[in-house]
Amino acid sequence: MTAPVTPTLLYLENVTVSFDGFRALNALSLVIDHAEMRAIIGPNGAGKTTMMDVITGKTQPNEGTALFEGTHDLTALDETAIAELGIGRKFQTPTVFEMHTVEDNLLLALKNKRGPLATLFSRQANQERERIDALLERVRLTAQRHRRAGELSHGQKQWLEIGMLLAQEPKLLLIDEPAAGMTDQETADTADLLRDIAKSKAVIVVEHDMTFVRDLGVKVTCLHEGSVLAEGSLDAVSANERVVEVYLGR
Amino acid sequence: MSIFDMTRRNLMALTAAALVSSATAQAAKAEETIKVGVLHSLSGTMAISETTLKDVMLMLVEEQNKKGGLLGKKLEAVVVDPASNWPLFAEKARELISQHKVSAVFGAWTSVSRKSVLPVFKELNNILFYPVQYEGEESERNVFYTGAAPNQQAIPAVDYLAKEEKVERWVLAGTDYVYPRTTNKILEAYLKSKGVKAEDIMISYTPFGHSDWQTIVADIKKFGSAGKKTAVVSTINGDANVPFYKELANQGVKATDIPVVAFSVGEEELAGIDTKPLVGHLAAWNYFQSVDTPENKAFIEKWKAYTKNPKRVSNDPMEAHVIGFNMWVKAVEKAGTTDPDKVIDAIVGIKVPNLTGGVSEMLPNHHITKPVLIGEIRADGQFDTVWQTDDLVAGDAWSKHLEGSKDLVADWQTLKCGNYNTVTKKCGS
Amino acid sequence: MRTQYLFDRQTVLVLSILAAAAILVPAMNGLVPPGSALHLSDHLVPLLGKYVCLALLALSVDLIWGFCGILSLGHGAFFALGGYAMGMYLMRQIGPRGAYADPILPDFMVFLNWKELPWFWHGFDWFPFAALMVLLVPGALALVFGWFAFRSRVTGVYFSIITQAMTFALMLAFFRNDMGLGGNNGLTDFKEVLGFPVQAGSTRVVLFVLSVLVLAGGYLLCRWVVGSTFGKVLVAVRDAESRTRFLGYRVEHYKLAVFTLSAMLAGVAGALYVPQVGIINPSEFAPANSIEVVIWVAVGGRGTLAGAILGALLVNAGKTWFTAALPEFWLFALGGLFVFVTLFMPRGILGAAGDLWERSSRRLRTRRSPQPFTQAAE
Amino acid sequence: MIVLRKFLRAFLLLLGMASAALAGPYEEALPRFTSDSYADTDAAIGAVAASGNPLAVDVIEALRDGRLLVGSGQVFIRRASGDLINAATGQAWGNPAGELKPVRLNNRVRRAIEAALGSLTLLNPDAAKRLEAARAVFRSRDEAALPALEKAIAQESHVPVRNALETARAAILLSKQDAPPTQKLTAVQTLRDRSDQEALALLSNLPAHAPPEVVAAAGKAADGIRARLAFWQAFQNVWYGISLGSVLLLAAIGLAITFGTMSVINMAHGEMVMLGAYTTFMVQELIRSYFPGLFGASLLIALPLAFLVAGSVGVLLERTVIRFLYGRPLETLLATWGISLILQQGVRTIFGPTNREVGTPAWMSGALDVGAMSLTYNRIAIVVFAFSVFAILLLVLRYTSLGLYVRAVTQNRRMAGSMGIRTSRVDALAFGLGSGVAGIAGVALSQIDNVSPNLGQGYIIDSFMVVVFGGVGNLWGTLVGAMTLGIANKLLEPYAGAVLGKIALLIAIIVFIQRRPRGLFALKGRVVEA
Repeated sequence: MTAPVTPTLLYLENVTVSFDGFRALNALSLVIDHAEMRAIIGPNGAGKTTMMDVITGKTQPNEGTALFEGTHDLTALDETAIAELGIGRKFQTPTVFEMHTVEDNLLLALKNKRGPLATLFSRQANQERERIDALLERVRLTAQRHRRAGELSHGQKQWLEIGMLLAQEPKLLLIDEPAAGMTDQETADTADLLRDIAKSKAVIVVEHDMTFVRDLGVKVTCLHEGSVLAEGSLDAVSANERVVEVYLGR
Repeated sequence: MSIFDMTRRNLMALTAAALVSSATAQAAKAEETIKVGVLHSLSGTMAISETTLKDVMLMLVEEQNKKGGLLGKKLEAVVVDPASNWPLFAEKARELISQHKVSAVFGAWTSVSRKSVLPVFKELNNILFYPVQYEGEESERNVFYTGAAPNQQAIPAVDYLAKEEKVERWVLAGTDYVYPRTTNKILEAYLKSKGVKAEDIMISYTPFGHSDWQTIVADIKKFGSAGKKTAVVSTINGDANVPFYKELANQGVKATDIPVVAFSVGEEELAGIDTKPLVGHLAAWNYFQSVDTPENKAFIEKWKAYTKNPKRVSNDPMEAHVIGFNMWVKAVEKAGTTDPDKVIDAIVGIKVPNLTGGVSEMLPNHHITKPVLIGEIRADGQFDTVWQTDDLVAGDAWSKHLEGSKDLVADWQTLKCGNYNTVTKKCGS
Repeated sequence: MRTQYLFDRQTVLVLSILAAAAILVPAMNGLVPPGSALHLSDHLVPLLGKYVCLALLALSVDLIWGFCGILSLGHGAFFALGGYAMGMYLMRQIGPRGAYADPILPDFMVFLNWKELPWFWHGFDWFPFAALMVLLVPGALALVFGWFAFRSRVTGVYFSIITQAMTFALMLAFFRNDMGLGGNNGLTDFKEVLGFPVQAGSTRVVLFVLSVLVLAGGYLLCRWVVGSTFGKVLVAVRDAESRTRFLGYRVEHYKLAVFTLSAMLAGVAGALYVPQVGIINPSEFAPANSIEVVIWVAVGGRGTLAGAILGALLVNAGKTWFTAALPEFWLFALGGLFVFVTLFMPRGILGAAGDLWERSSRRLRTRRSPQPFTQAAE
Repeated sequence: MIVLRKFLRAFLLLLGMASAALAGPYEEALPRFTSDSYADTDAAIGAVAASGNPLAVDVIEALRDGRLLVGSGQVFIRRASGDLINAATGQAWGNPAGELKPVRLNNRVRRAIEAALGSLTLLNPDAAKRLEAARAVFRSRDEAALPALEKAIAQESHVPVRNALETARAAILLSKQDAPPTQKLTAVQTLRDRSDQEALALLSNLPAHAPPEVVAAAGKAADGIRARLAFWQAFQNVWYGISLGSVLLLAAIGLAITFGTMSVINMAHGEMVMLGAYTTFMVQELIRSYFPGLFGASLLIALPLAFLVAGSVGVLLERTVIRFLYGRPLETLLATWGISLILQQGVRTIFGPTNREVGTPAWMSGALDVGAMSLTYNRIAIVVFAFSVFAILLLVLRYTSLGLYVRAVTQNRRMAGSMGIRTSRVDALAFGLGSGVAGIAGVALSQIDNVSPNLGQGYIIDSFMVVVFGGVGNLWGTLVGAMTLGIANKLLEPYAGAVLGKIALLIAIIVFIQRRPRGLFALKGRVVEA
């Protein structure tokens, strides 16, 4: 990890998104540091996914600032450009290339030249193979290497997608509900994996599973109606009156 | 992975074998009858017009066989379906000639289908009888044009309007394809040579199947209200006619004000229109079903009996096939063989009676002589002949009114040339 | 690793069959005496040649639809443009042998009183230029059209509908005589190609063999493309377009590249088609034609390449048979085929056969990258 | 044979003329009808009209209607009741000897009839007939009619008829050589007030003998009329655009429902329109054979039937094919294309490939003049009809439970399903509704287009363009889309021609979709993206 160019990796200020008058994000501000892991919680419709959409370029905010590494204006870039800057995203429902083998899924995600000509004439180098071996090992899919991704179990798909995210070598990972649909053991393993990743990269995790969030043991931001309701340690946030009212329930 | 590829190979082999064996089976019995090819679309957009011509051919062949056939052999009609697909016309023509070994082919309707099969007939040296009025500008050794050339339809119609209806302003409205384009070019040149000024001619082209005629009919009305008698010369094709006539009727354009003379609207086309508002609009053809001659009466009777449909109408291209078929039969009898070369030489000068009371003759330019009839639409969907030429008119292969072709003549008898240049005295230059 | 894909069993089989066709057809036509049961009559050679060209067209559609999920309902336009480019070359070769003996102008221009050759006809008398145009004209149209469409993420049915509009607009344009391309009659009455008479039997055989070779080449090219990482990206786009984007791939560039390549293949197919059928006219642009191509691919098996070839050959052979034997039933058969295939055989003949095969021997499950297709991507 | 016949005919004619020599001009003129020559018939009409004989109008009207018969040198009128009367005497004629043939007409004869009836019926008690007569005189510009015209003007109290009579007089005066210049100037004035295309034609084509001051006045008046007509021309084009837009709206609106609700690309939509048109044909056939009196109402009767026929075919399709293909829009497209081929060929097999005749009820023919615009009744009917269908559909979608369900399913299928809406049933009904609307569109289109198996094909691409342009899932989008495309098309047509205009429009739509991939009135939000 090279020395940070700017004090913060991701900087959102006053971001507002509205659809036909409905405000999905309402003057949202959020700052993420290098190699920081942040958990985002909040009720349905709080704007968690929309926030990710803004960060990854899927949705253009109506107003507000979104800077990456202090210099890149995320609102002016599209998904591809943002991905190339080093922001990776895992979707709520695992989205992998079901027709491809596990290996090919990782191969496609590897940090390589992304142009059509480059891929048309590319040849697989040994170091790529080693990279893939290592990744498979890390997400525990070595045995599934030649299976089609579509044949994997739900949990395995989640892990494959995380593996793909790692293959991209991003600076920031956005992870939407990684524990959904997982067994307890898998959930715990996932938390371990994320903590491991967060040693070198910034990670934003959106999650409903409070046990999982507690497992992560990181700073928590609670969103409500498109803006930040509370921020701090999980205990501090859980103690917040408003959070209890709108989200955790009494 | 390989199993379906095996299947595929087997299928290929089977298909090839099937094609080959059917070809040889047909070749084996080729010599027992004289075969006549019928090349008309039975499906697709042109089936509307062409199916009838197939039926006529079948009737003519049956009738000839009742008379004892030809050269002591029975005739056999070979029908194929080129499905209104122009490349398929060439493919099926090739099939008729090289696989079925037909002695002559009767077929094609649109110009493009004729153009598509021409090279095949030249290459395989066979005979095509083409029964539809067309744009002219063609004379091929292997083709006999039994429909009208522009001077056998368009020009007499314009003459009639100028004389009888005192028309001074002209709208030339057509579908944008080669027949209207050429016909209108010829008419424009002809009208100008008769002293019609350029501002008294309006030319309008529309796409195939044009259905919204509001603007154009309004334009015609406007053009027609300039104080001079105006007429529309319509080369509008097929399906576009119904909405055109409906719009005319709705905008109150009556035949007494602005008559429309059409070259592509016959009895078959009128069958789909409510003709009451159209009474008085005109068509120019070489034959009408309503023509009152004994020959025509006999033909219509046979036709209705053959199709077992008392409502079945007859039209101009049908008559062209009747003439063409009879000419071919006579030529084969004269030559004593069906060999195309001999028949091509023998047929020029052959005369057969047409259905309108005259005798048509095959000319050295491979066109025929025909009378020109102008008919007004009646309320019952038939035509009332209001004028007809005194004598038969000889078809011109090349128009005298077009710059590029005025020096060309076709003569397959003495000059042996379809495009002889009378200025340079050379064939084809 | 890639060579392993390139010459897998399917490829070897396809190539062997094509090679056999390239040898057997001329032999059965030229060497076997006409009386023999094995003789292939003259009129079947251009017919088979036509099927082969249509198979190449189907292949080009399969490349984008089967592997990238782009359903073009206007691919006939690229085919026709390639055909027109070749047709213009063939027209110029007629020279003074036309009816009006004009050394420069084609007949249709003479009788419509054109005085000089329109600018876009220049150069087509030179074969290399015409050959280049066969690739460039469809390619350029695909590039421009695709650039607009893919950049603004027009996908799925919207894309299909505007490709229909594209080919429809082109059809209307080419029907116009003022375009200077022969209007409804199109281009026809060709005399010779590269100095060989178009109508001669030997030329036809050579054209047939050439078409087969080009089809084989096209097949190999497609195999290579879909076997490369590029091909994997295409499949990724087909199955999860936005995921691919979040991985940092410029999806529009990939789509544009494969769309243009496919358009060029279609153009080549059209160029080979025209001298064999002897005519090119605007009805080749008819929207219905382009839709029909898609069903050939669906019948054979989408996303298998070999299936596209198989489907094109089967449906067209069926069409030839039906239009001769039962003309009234052809449209019922074709329409029924559309419904049947989409409902009961969504993966086509090869897909269904592949399933059977897989079920009977699970052991054959080795890695296979370009997978047959199971479900529509949207 | 023919020569003999001609000779005989001439002889009979001579005979007839000889026998009539003693009688008046009417009796003298009658035999000329028997000569089977248009020139003679023309002359006979003039003579009969001028004769003043009370039977003259009867004869000429009978001639017009094909009821004037000739046989063995004599002329008869067949009354509507079928009785024959001798035209010369006016006496009933029971049993004609030999074959009777109607006198043949051509346009020249029809014009003569019109002119003759014009001057003869200027005083008819029926105002409509008088109006028609005045128009006929206007067209014929027959100087001989001038005295009758003056007399009629003096008596006329009905304003429109009087105006028509005055214009007719002005037209005659302008072309009459010996009319005094003051009268001609008044005539110019009258025509300037009339201010339409025909007046312009008269004013800009003065005969060579016109005095200079009249030429100058006419020139000025003509310029004024031209300016007025140019002004109205713009409205006229917009009207054409609206009426074309209505046709597009009718064709597309059913598609908007099926496409919008189920994202089903129904390529067989055009065939639903065709089924509606054939239903109209069948209804008219039945009415013609069994209830000819109901013909005027045939279209109204056809409407519900067309809705039912096309709608039930739609439901059938949905249940048997389309429901298995939800979520696979491209496959639906192919399957429905196949269905469209089958439906086309099916209709071709049953009804034949040729066009079928669908008549236009009397109330739908003719035109309404507004300013210098001419609005034909059938187009007015289609515009009104299209907007009514649109309004009804809007109400159905807004206020019925089916509409509520359809909207719910359009916006979020999954959620609607989880709320207990039986989405499959909604799909079937919505598909039936869309198809049924296409069917009633077919009733309207049968009035302006071919009723043939290819009818639907002509509209399918245009309808998709409308729906895609307008934006999916929004009826207002379809309305705006249809009207925009219709009007743009008609405004372009005078400049670019029909073909180029259409091509330009198609390109414009392609570019537009690329700017706004979801159309004009797109639904926004996350649901759409999913």
